[in-house]
Amino acid sequence: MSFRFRLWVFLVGAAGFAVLFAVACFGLPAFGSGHHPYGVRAVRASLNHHTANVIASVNFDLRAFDTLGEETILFAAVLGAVVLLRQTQDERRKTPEPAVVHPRVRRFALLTLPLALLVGLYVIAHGQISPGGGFQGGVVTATALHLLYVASDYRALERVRPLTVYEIGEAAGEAAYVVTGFAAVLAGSAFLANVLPFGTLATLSSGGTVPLLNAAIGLEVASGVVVLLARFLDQAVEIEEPGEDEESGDPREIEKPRESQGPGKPRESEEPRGCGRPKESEGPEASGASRDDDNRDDKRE
Amino acid sequence: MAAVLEVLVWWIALTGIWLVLISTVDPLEVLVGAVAALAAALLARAGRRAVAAQ
Amino acid sequence: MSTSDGWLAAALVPLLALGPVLWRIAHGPAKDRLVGQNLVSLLAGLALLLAAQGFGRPSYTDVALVVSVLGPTGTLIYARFLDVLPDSRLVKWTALIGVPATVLPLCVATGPGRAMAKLLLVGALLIAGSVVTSARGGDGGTTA
Amino acid sequence: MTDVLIVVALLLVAGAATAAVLNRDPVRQALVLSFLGLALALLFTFLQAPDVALSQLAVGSAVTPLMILLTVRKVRRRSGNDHGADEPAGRER
Amino acid sequence: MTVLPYLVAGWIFLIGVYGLVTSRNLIHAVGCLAVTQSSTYVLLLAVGYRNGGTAPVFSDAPTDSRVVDPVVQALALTDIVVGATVTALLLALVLQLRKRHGTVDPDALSELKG
Repeated sequence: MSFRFRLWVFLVGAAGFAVLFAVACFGLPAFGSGHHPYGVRAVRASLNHHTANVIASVNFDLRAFDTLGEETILFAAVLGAVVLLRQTQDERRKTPEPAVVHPRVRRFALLTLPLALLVGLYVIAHGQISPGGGFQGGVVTATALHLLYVASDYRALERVRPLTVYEIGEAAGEAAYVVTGFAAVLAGSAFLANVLPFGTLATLSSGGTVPLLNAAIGLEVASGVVVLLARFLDQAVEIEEPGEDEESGDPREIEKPRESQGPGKPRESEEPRGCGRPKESEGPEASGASRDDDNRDDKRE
Repeated sequence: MAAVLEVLVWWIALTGIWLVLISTVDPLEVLVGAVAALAAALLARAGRRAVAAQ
Repeated sequence: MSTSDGWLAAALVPLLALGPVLWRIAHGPAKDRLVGQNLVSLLAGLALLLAAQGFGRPSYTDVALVVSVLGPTGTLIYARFLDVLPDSRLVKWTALIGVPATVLPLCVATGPGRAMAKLLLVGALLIAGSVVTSARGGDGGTTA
Repeated sequence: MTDVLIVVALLLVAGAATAAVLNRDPVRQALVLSFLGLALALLFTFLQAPDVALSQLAVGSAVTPLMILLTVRKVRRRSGNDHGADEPAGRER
Repeated sequence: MTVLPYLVAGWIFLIGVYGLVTSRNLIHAVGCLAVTQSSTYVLLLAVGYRNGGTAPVFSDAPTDSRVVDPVVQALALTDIVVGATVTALLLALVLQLRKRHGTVDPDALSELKG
């Protein structure tokens, strides 16, 4: 299918869609109108279960089984990405160069790191009370960890990020969700029914199983995103394909990883404001080599 | 000793921040906050050491 | 115009400022794009703080809190990959003037208490994040 | 007043989406995408959906752009051999 | 105002699909897919909005206040995070394609018949 033909197919389809969609829009109830039968029922059900955040209640109580499905999609997507991005036999690992980071940026990142983690945990823990929950908090927590990559370089991140733990964490999150569901069955109710005492509205212990499921999702999402980003970082920073940089064996001479510029952009304007100096490094191998080896093992499972 | 002190300072500061973030204070809230702050404090130290190790 | 409408009208200011910033991000040179990215999270944080007060929902402040933590992170990630962290007086002074001009009236409106401390925390994070990522000499590091 | 905010945010989102598509260079697109993420987060807050705003913010501000940038780096690294020549010498400062 | 949000959602969808159709770079196409996805969030939340409503979070609002529809918000919320991981999966596929066929241009790939 030629480019031109494809464009024509799109234009015809888009025109048809645009007309039908516009007609449909004018047939919809006006924006902001008041009739929401499901919303009203969801709010009532949520307040019956003493869950202040109705969205969390919909996700983890009314539609908890549906969320299990969503969680499984997430699990499968992470698994798929991990399989696709694993290190193949013809690829080798090199130690990434240490990065030059301005001390001010480093201090800022190191100070924000625990704060961001705390905010992530806060968002997870208060999912049933205030806006937030496992999905959002999990991503914030995972991002917090990557402040270390910003503060220094990939090797620093790897030092505090035992990947196996996060891989287990992801599975544990998924498992905890299912186990909570079966606990309800053992308690003589339906799968994922809310069987715990509901507590008082707007406290941390309110909402029965909602905070537990929230925590499970938080664990899963945080670990999943960490694993995902780890695989992408491995690929972009450490793993080399055959034919990539074959002219140099010494990791320190490899200049290619810095090739992140778009083509044809003016280079002069983006000169770094050189204040950072190359590190008085003891060489990437000194601390990198041994860690590199045991890391390799868990990549090859 | 220095390690304990570092984590302790972080822990106290972060627990304080947690108490700022929450809307109502009750014992469970404080407990969860203390645990979360401890985790963050340990990460703060681990992160600083990981960066300093190079 | 009620008080809450006033707060929302104030939130319109940073929101409208995002328009030109989008233009710079989409069309400007590399340096401008990064400055724009930096400015976006700052302006969005301010708009969110004002909107939280305007809607009378202190819990919306959580969104601004997350912006203030993740915004500079995003900027630093871009700086790492684009190899540039330009100094920008625009960002710096927007932060140094805009954040107090927003947060202090909000503090007066909320009154003393934990809510106020939270606002101050968000304000401090916004200022720190913007200053660190925009001050002269902030080289984002060259490689990973 | 809320309506005005919603309209402005909607226009920002529409503009950002258009810009994200029309910027053909993935790195540049990643920057516009993170703007789109923030604009969406603002829109969602004005539509009284802070939960969704948080979700969009967490994903859109750092994770998605980071993944796109990492992919670009990996892809360019191999085709980057022909770029290597025009590296300015003093960039490592 | 009564239909503007819906029309904006439709516009985002169309422009996103236009980008997908005309893209010469799979990474760019994945970005366009993310744009297309966001149209669904805008549409869902626009449908759920109520004039004068506030968020259905009752920790700092009275339980009888007028609220917007929580169901559509719950739908959009999970979809955003799951969508991000699916984006990651697609990017991983792009990297695999790059590895196998040495290109990220979809047109060049269709000529390979691989």
